[in-house]
Amino acid sequence: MSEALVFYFLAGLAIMASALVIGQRNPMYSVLLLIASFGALAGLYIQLDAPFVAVAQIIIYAGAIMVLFLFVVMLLNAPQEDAAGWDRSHPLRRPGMSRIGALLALLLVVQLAWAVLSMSGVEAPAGTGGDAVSSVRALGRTLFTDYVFAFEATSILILVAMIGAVMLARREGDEA
Amino acid sequence: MLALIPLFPFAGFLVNASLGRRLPKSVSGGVASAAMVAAFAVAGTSVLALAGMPPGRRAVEETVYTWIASGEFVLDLTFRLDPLSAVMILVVTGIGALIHVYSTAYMHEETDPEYARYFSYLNLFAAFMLVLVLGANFLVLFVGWEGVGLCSYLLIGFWFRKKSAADAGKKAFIVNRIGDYAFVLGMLLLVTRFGTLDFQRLAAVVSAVPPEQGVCGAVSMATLLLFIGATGKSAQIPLYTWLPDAMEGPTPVSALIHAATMVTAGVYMIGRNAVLFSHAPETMLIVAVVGAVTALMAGTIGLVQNDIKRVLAYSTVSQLGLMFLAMGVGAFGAGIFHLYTHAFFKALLFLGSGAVIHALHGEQDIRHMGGLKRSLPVTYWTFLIGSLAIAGVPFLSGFFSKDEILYETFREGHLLLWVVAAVTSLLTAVYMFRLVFLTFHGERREGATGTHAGATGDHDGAIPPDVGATVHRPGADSHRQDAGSHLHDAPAAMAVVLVVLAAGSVLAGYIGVPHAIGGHNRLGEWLAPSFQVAAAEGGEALAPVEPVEEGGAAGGEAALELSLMGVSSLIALAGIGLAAFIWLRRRQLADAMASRFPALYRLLLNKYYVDEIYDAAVVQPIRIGSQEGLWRGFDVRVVDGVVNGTGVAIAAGSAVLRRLQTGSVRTYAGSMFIGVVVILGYYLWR
Amino acid sequence: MLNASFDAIVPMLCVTLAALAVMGAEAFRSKGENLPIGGLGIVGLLGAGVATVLLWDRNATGFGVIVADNFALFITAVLLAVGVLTIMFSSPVIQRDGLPKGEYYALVLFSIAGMIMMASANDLLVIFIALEILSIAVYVLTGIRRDDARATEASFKYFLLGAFSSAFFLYGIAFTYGLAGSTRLDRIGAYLAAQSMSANPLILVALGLLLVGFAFKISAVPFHMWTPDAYEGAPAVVTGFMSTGVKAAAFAAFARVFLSAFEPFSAEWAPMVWLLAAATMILGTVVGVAQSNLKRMLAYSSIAHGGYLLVALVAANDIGKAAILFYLLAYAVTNVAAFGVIALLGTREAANDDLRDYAGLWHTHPALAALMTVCLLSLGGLPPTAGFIGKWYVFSAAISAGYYGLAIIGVLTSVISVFFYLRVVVMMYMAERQGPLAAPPRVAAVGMAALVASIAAIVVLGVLPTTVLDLAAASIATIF
Amino acid sequence: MIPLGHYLIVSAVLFAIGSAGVFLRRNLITILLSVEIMLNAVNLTFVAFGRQHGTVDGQIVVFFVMTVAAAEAAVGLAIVIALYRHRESLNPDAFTALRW
Repeated sequence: MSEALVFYFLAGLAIMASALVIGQRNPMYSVLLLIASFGALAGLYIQLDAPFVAVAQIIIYAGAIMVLFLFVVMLLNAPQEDAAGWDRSHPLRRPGMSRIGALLALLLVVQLAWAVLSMSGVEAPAGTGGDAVSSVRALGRTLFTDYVFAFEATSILILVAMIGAVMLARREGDEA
Repeated sequence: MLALIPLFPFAGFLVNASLGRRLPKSVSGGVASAAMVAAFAVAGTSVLALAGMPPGRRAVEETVYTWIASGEFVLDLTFRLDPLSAVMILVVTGIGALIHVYSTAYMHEETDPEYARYFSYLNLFAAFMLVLVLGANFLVLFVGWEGVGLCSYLLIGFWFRKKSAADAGKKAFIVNRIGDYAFVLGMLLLVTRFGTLDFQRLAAVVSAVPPEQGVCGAVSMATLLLFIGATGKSAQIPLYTWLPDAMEGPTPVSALIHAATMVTAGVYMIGRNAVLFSHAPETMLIVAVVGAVTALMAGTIGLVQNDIKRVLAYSTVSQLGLMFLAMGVGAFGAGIFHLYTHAFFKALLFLGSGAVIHALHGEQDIRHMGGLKRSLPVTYWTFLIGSLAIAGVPFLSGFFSKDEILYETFREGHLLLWVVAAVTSLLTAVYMFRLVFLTFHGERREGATGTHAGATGDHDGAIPPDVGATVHRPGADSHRQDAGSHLHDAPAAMAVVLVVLAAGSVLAGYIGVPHAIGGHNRLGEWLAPSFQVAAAEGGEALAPVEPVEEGGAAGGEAALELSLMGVSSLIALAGIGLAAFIWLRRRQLADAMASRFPALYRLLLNKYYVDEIYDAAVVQPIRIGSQEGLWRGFDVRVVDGVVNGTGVAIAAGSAVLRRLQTGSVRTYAGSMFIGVVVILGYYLWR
Repeated sequence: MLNASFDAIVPMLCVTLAALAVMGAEAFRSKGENLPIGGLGIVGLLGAGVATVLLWDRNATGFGVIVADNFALFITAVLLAVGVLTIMFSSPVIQRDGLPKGEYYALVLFSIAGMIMMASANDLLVIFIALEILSIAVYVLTGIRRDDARATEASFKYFLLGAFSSAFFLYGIAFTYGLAGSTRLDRIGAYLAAQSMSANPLILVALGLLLVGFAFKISAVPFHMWTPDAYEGAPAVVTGFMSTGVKAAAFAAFARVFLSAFEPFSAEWAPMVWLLAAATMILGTVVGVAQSNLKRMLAYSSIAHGGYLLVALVAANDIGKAAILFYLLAYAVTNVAAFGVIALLGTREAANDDLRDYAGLWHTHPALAALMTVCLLSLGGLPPTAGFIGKWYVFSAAISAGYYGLAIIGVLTSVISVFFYLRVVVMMYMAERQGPLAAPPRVAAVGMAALVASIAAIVVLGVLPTTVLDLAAASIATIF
Repeated sequence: MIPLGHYLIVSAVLFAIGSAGVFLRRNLITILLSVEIMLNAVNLTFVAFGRQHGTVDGQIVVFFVMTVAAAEAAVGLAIVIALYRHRESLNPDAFTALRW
């Protein structure tokens, strides 16, 4: 019972925080709220017997990536949303359009929920958990056997992202 | 050997396209003409070799290599020389060479690079045209088909600085795309149904099944689609409107592409697939009816045109209609015969008109001509011979071929179509001699009638009849001289070509003199094997070509043919007489004599009165009918409307759809999101 | 075991090593020294090419997630060709625009490595990572001219929508994994084959989401909207690269996923792909008619070409499968060359990519005009060029599979499309320029060499297509 | 025990919120955050399914997704900075030079 309470609390927190992220005009608050959302998600991961993922979620996501966002928000002096340069002349750029977008998102939720609920076995508890899932040893072993190629491939990905970020954000005239 | 025939002009194209800008005119024109002459020589020797083979086995296939081979579908790049393609390559290389020579003089006032550009296009055209007629399967034919279309497009718009020329090029292009669309679909249908595009194999496959009823069968559907393609290329209803506009191109181009060769590609294609078309009787009927109606309609429109080249253009459409009529009634030999003779006299007429335009420095309106007989004797006499030939005056080439079409139509029992064709013959004689009389006879009427400029919309540079806006057309040169005194007849290169073609127009018919007048239809016999299923390889040759007019039953048919021949001779002469009556006698005789003999004048006035009645009762209705009803109403509004409408619809759709691309990334995300929701919705609520 | 494992990844390894070498050379070059860095990249690509040839018919697999079957190798060869041509076109452009040489080539090579990985991946997760490698590299390349606001805007749009679409794609992978318990295509295929009788809605949702991800990368309507903007804003060389390489890689993965793992569900996805194909062909062609910027026009043209490829995918018969490969090759070579011409004609200040800039090009740059003409004729599918053979195959595949509607739309749109290709031809030959064109009077030799090579390829593929067609048919027959 | 379906629904809701954010917000940084929300939603799905299958595969995929997210964030933010240098705005609708 308490497990269910914890789940509903964390899920509610994640959803509320995420909803507020996109309900905010100030990007600084958005970033902070997203960190809260990620924290709640980390809680859900623990509930799902995935402690390592939960830790990584906090360290990498909330810790590293979000700090990067915060840094950029502050670097650009966190401008509030502005209407400057917003050309409303075209019918598709009127504000009503964004509400239709939100409506579509609602439709998407309905669709996904419907698909998920019609799947067999959704009412069953989400797996047995236990050592097979939560063991970091098993995790490491699988990562470096079955997934070793993908793991190596991500190194290229990171390298590309690094070159790209440096290239694009570098000031004009800074020659390497 | 066969591959050399298109390769020569292609080499000429390469030389002129790559080096032409730096070459003097004599070299670039010389190279181009030499390439054509060489191609003609090779074609001639090949055909002679072909003629040496036993009849019924006359076919040379030369596979250059296997073009596409995957799975069971194999397609070779094969050239096939058989009696039909032999006729075609001789026409293309022969007339082509003559027109190249003519062009060296006609285009002489262009700058060097332009001159080279002209000849490179012309050579490229010839190369593609030869690929078209030599191809042994649809795909090779299609290479040529698209290639000649492209060259024609480039040549119509050759004087692109003139807006009307650029527009005409565009129009030709758009109309032909519609035809090509159907053509490709037809080819695709054939290849998926029969697994081959080889003409011979298709014929063999199709001949194994009985002819189809209705138009829903694969063969009927495919042939119908192919025929729609042919109507585009050969300017038949409903896709003919580009051809009159195509006259914006240089006149030799009109002669070569828009009279003698390219526009006959549709006729050739049907002849090439005679077996296929014969198995689709409904398609054949459609071909015949479309041909006949086009012939009649274009003939009536030709009556009221005032631009010398436009008269000839409508005449071409009309003559092509006759060829399609022949094809449609199954008289393939007659159709090709007319194609062949038409190539001579129509090329001659166009080149003659070119000489006139050249002499008059770009004037093309026949109401501003007249009396050119004396100053341009060579042009006049050759033009006259061409006109006599096309009018079907006995013992000139057009007589034999047109007569054969009429006879075959009659014999096949299509009486109504025969009447239409006969009326078309009459119209042909009338409008051609109207042209001759107005251009060469009488007095020079420079600018005489060009007074009451009307508000009638001048569509695409067409000159509305009797609306005398003096449309200025740069021919080789754009300024007109006022006096007709120092007009020069065609320069040597042009004159020689005119004379040669005139000789051809007289003599070309004699290879197809019908049996009825003691001749021997050599062309018909020569061509016949091409319209049948070829003998199985290595097997015995087919039974000798069925001798249609021989044996006992021939006696009655010969009599019929003779009487029909008489009728058509009469029609031709009547037409010329009518033209003389309206445009020669009334003007010259009446006006001149009236002043000298007042008494006679009264008499003539009565005649004139009759004339007026005739004019009011017959000429005016025809004129108004064809001008308002057909030319204005149908030609301009319906067909152009559809063509332009398609263009406008696409452009409008384009303009609307591109507005969706707002530039805002959120619109784009919205579009994606809608896509996602729709796709998921489709899968969930299906 | 380990040796066999490595064989399959040699081509992408070669390219990756070349990229690293390029970075190293750039890092250690002394200031002002001009190293032939592009040559280094070409050496790597050629090495990969040799490896590709040696791997042919060996069906090597690596790490269980990479398969070097003939299908993958064919696409690899196409990608390598695109890479070599791109580098050759780039070298004069980099000099001219002052782009950062080392980073540029490294990104091009890394993204080719990602493309090869994507084409040979046998695992949805690896496909996703490869997709990200190539995408991120291409996002950056799009915006590599930081002084150009339009390029940055293009890069941003492409990036944002790309990230958006990859989230959908990833969600599709998640559902697929949830159902099948694995991301390996063979296991997914086995699971789906067992399920094909009773379609679980979640399977269809997974299918739909994966479709969205692929449809975005091949810019199928309605996921195409980034394409014109990104293609117009990016430097022409990069546009040529991404319009061909990304599309080829995405199509390879698309075909592999949908023709192998999701094959049992072809009755479910075929109608949807049918719709996408029809909409893509129509919109690409119709909107292309109204464009006056050549790059934008070619962007719509490349959308339409994606539609033709989808037609072949829907047809999914033997001809259709071979047609995908042949068409990709023909399209890739042609499009790279067409954008190459645009790139070579630009200057640092003026892109010269408006239709009006091509007026009378025949007079000033006859060779470029002639080469461009061949490209455009091939894009328009006029015989005897590579594009004609490709289209012919696609449409005959559609008809023999009974998709008459698609064939009719396809032929119709390609007939219309010729209109806007020929408009450029007409401009080049039959129009006069107002004012002088600020274009380099002479074109760099290496760029010209690349152009001539690609034109030769276009003509050869059109005139002598049999060998390549056979290769394509053979390479696809063995696996699907 | 919480049923699998609950996690999946939470994930679906988060995913939809993320995708709605792309439309609702007119700030580039918030839009990037929305994409991050979407990726996180997918992560939850992976972990939930992984637990149901009783393997670690789902969790491993999450690590890769995090890497991808980090890479996308780095490049995305770099592009945002570059954009901001051109026009002092973070409004996506301010960047509409390329259109039609």
